[in-house]
Amino acid sequence: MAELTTTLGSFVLPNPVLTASGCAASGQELHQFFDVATLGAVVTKSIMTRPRSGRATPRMAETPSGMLNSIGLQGPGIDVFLEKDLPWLAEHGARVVVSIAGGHTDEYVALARKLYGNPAVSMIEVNISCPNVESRGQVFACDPAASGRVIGAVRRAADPKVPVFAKLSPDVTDITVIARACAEAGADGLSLINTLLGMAIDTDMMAPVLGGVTGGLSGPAIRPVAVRCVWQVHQVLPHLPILGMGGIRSGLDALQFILAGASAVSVGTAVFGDPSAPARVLAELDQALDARGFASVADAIGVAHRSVTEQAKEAE
Amino acid sequence: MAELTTTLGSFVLPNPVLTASGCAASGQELHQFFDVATLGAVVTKSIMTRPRSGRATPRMAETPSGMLNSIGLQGPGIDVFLEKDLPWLAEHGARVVVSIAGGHTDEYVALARKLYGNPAVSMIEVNISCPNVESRGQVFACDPAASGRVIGAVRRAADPKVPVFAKLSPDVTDITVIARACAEAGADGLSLINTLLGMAIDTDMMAPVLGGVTGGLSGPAIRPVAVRCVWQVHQVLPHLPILGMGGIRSGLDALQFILAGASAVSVGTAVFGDPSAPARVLAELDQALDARGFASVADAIGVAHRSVTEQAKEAE
Amino acid sequence: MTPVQEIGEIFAVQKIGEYYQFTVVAPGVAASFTPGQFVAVGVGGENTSMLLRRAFALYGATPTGDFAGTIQFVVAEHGPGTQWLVQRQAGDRLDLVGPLGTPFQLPKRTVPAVLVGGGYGTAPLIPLAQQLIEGGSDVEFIVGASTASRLFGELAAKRVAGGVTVTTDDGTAGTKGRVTDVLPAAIQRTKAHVIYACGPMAMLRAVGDVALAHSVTAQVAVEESMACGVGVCMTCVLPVVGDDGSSRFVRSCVDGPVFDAARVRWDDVGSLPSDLVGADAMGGH
Amino acid sequence: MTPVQEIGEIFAVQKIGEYYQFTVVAPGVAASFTPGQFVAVGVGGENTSMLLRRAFALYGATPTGDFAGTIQFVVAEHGPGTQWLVQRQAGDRLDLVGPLGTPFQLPKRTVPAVLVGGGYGTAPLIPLAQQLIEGGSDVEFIVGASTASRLFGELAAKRVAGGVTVTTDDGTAGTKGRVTDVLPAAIQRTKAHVIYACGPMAMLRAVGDVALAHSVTAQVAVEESMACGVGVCMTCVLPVVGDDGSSRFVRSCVDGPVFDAARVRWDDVGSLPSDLVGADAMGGH
Ligand SMILES: Cc1cc2nc3c(=O)[nH]c(=O)nc-3n(C[C@H](O)[C@H](O)[C@H](O)COP(=O)(O)OP(=O)(O)OC[C@H]3O[C@@H](n4cnc5c(N)ncnc54)[C@H](O)[C@@H]3O)c2cc1C
Ligand SMILES: Cc1cc2nc3c(=O)[nH]c(=O)nc-3n(C[C@H](O)[C@H](O)[C@H](O)COP(=O)(O)OP(=O)(O)OC[C@H]3O[C@@H](n4cnc5c(N)ncnc54)[C@H](O)[C@@H]3O)c2cc1C
Ligand SMILES: Cc1cc2nc3c(=O)[nH]c(=O)nc-3n(C[C@H](O)[C@H](O)[C@H](O)COP(=O)(O)O)c2cc1C
Ligand SMILES: Cc1cc2nc3c(=O)[nH]c(=O)nc-3n(C[C@H](O)[C@H](O)[C@H](O)COP(=O)(O)O)c2cc1C
Ligand code: FES
Ligand code: FES
Repeated sequence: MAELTTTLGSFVLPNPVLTASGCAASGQELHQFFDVATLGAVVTKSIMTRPRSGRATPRMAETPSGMLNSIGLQGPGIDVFLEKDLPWLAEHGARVVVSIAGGHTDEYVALARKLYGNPAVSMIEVNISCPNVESRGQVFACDPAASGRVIGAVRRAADPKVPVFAKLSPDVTDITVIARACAEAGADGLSLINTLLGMAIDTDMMAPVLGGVTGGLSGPAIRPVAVRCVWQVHQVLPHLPILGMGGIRSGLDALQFILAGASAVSVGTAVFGDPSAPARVLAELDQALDARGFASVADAIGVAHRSVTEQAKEAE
Repeated sequence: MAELTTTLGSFVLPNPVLTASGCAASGQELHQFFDVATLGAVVTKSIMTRPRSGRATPRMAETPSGMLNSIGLQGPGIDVFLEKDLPWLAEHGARVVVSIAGGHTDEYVALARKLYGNPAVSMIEVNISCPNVESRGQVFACDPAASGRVIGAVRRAADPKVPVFAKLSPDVTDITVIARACAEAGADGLSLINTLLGMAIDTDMMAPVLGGVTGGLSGPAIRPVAVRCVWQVHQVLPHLPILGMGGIRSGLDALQFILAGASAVSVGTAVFGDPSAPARVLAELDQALDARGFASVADAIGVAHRSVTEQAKEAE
Repeated sequence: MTPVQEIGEIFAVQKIGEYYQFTVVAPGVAASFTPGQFVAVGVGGENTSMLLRRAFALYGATPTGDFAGTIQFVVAEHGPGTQWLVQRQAGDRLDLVGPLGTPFQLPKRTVPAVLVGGGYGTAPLIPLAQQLIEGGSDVEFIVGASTASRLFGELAAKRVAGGVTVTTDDGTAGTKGRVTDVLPAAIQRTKAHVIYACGPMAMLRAVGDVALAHSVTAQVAVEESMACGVGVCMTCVLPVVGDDGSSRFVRSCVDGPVFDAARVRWDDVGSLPSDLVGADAMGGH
Repeated sequence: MTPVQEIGEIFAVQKIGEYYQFTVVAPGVAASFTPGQFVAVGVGGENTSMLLRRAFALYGATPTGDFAGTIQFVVAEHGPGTQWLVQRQAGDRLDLVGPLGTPFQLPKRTVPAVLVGGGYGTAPLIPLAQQLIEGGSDVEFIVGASTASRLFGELAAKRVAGGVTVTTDDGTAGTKGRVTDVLPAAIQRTKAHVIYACGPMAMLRAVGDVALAHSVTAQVAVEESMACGVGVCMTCVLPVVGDDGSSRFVRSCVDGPVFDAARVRWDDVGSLPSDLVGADAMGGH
């Protein structure tokens, strides 16, 4: 029985399987299929300062082993979230990672302040895959300076007891540059990865399928990109905790991320096909660790890097 | 019967379906399954100045609706290519797009010179998804300046009668920036897209599956990313011809690329599952164009942009 | 009424016109079914490239008696997922989640009702009719389709309720025309206080208009493309007017698929009306 | 001997120990088969997430007579692709490409031969034995596996050739030990000039060493992970010494799967030896 306890900065989790932001709402619906308190934590849909309508439909397109979404961060806003969703999660004994999003640095700061001192908040995940209103809508996560600014500001504004993770986009030339910028700005860890920008065209309507024209690609299709991002970042920042995600559907998928350097994983799109996927992935991962003789999750983190380092040594 | 003739710069093709570089060798093997002369053109495996061994095995890993490869551009070198492969293609009536690759700008130039005036060469595709030896191995296609330098140099060195296409990598923050740099450097068109950088970890060996550690992700899994790249580039450079590729397996897949702005398409990974895929895709595309009442391929290029432009107009 | 996830064995697949009627042993889903709800079915089998479930309105469920614990739903061949599904046979297993969604609301007092089904949309109206009739309401059916082979449930409707009017756009069966051509007469004839409808969006909208014109309420079961079917992804939204008079994008998988037609902003489906709650915050994105 | 692509109907699937023997109606593949070649089978069906074919050595092909136009191959359950395959039944259709690869080379003159099969690796050696015997060569078999249930083709081997020695690592059948423990004696006994082998890479290598020690040639059929199977992708390469004495990565799908064991650089499989032709050019990448 491997020890499943893991940590994301100062946040100690009973096990390394979480939901993914935007793929579990605020836990209530999935609680019909499994007890959300049994997960490492619930990661909430990215919340913003004000209510948001989200984008026009259609908002999704199924693609080979993946899907595109253009939800546009529909949500009730932080006040309703604090009043309704967060208390429900606390009552049901779930650990909560609150995902926050904004269009200006000060929006992120305002959100961090609202969460300050709230005992129900175990960690903040900063979704910086949002257009930066201040710079012609360029996505924060695509610019090291903008990423660093937001993360630094959130880290300063947030409760010091609560780890702040930056959630990065894979749509960059070198993700390690963004990772370094966030680390230097004070990020306690990184969530890797958000969706890839993609699109599909309806060959009958001869127009883009999505109301938002482009959308975010997720699911097993992107897993190789996600594992690569975790691998690259862990290689340059081996001591920075990583919450890995991207196409995880099974315990062995999750193990790939842990071996690549993730301390915990989020299960996202898989939930849509199997509402109890996070609980199942946890059970499968537990088995897989035992079968490989790992005494703990910690022992497995980043292990796949050893083989390569050794080969490199031999080559010398 | 839609008119299938299309053009890539000054290169006139009888139809818009080509093979993809590295997925059809130099045509001989696929000729066992269909007549390579019936395709728009055969795009050859990227050729370099000298023979190359390629990387250590394992060189591939199957992933959900995709695959990873780390071949490492194994090939006999340009001289053997000119002596053996190119004549074979010419004898069999195939139009040939020669893909060239290098580690220095002058390698690319040397290759362009070797192809100068060769009647068997209809077009040059410059694979700039290669590490630039002169800048610590950063991939040319990830840097607008380096991309522009290579493309400019090849354009100047190459036979003026032969169009030079730059093949771009999707692993960049903004592909339109690289596209513009290549266009300004004199590229006659763009090939979109090369593989995405990915990796897989063997959960039994607890090490990367690929000998090259990371590899290129291809197949239907990446199609939404490829369509998005074609869409974005066609939007900013509507008059620059695009050879679209990435996960094309059917005629309707190909049509997505054409509606997004591609003048022709390459069929790559699909060949591994179905060696006659390019011929099948062509037949299916022909039907699909007819079913939609297109008089010609040209009429379909970029059509999906109209709907969006119109909506934008209405919004005003 | 909480949904369950279970593997159900196919008891029978019958071809009816252009449709396939599935009877599946799924006691968990059958246990808490109410008319208007749907079931989400996994498609493609192991190692499939299709990640998402397909939604089908429940045609019936038999918690007890013979066929105990079976559910019925009706499948029209559409794309790869339904093509895979209609190739299944008795004995095969299906991955099911259900029952899902908000069912049809029964009238407080027993009042006459007209049930309007378009194509396979008649399916969920059959168990509803039984429920209404057991409750003492008079029920009349209008069953329509583009053509005869796309009609569904005419006989079943006749069996539960007496009055059934059939329409087809091409006149290959019943009255030539649309369900809404015969709906006004039916409302007057039956003195209906409520209309229940399921079918294509355009039909539901037209039914809503007729209902409005006759100042009767219309409960319609919509079809929006769904990724999760359980309320977590926000893909399936429609612009709907709330009790507070302001409009929001609401999830048709949990707040629907049944809506009060008068509350749905049909004109704005597929767009982002600027007066929607939170539309002002969309500037940046 | 050019390969064809055809849809073949499964005639029979028989479970033999841990293996599944497939007989498939595939006249095109059967027509030009030579022992040592393989067939590439599409797995997963429509809308599968598995893009690549799976390779299986041809156990036999019957171009004429009864069972005309059928091929046989033997499948061991391994991962998702073979798991899908072994669930197929008679009447199901398979997407096939074959025959593929360079077959076993027959000796110029008729000389005694020892055929060494490991696990399902015995399969391609059966039709080879028939061919050799028809050619007048004496043939003796060594059939090995880790354990009895993983043995294949012992009876078939007995039927074609007289002498069959069985070995299992755990002694559950035949001599306890490896095929290479009994190979030297067999070479001496039969005065073999050539050894043909198919099985796990480690076994092929060991067989090659024994052959070298007895200065006889060994033709071995290797198994390298393959993406295309037809020679276009370069995933399936092995470091092999060429006639010019220099080594290259060669494609096991077209230049193999059968190689002269003495030419394969077993030590360097899975690495990039610096003396390989073109290894010097790998610096940058
Ligand atoms: C609440 C509800 C009830 C339904 N009841 C029935 C029924 O009783 N009988 C029946 O035949 N069909 C019904 N449908 C429609 C059915 O779900 C779709 O026809 C089916 O999902 C199409 O899948 P496909 O793979 O064949 O087509 P594709 O077009 O390839 O599907 C691609 C994606 O789009 C989605 N999609 C496509 N068309 C629809 C649609 N019309 N509605 C929702 N999602 C769609 C699919 O779920 C899938 O995710 C219902 C849909 C909903 C939302
Ligand atoms: C020339 C040749 C002949 C073969 N003959 C036989 C045979 O007669 N009987 C038999 O049972 N098996 C044979 N194999 C091995 C068989 O191809 C693999 O077991 C099978 O591809 C595994 O697929 P999978 O999806 O079950 O496993 P997975 O491991 O999930 O396959 C994943 C990927 O790796 C590749 N792969 C995995 N293992 C192997 C392997 N050992 N060799 C090559 N590719 C592999 C698969 O093709 C697939 O692309 C042969 C292989 C080759 C190359
Ligand atoms: C429908 C949907 C909505 C999402 N919403 C958010 C979000 O609000 N905030 C966020 O940081 N990521 C969001 N994501 C991204 C996921 O959290 C996750 O990073 C990504 O989907 C990759 O993981 P997966 O393949 O397991 O889904 C969303 C993904 C999907 C599919
Ligand atoms: C095995 C393999 C080898 C490839 N070799 C090359 C190459 O030599 N040069 C090149 O420009 N692209 C190469 N590519 C990329 C393809 O040409 C193509 O851009 C990419 O695979 C996306 O298309 P697809 O999904 O249809 O394969 C290779 C791809 C694969 C799978
Ligand atoms: S389909 Fe996911 S919320 Fe309705
Ligand atoms: S498997 Fe593609 S070249 Fe051998």
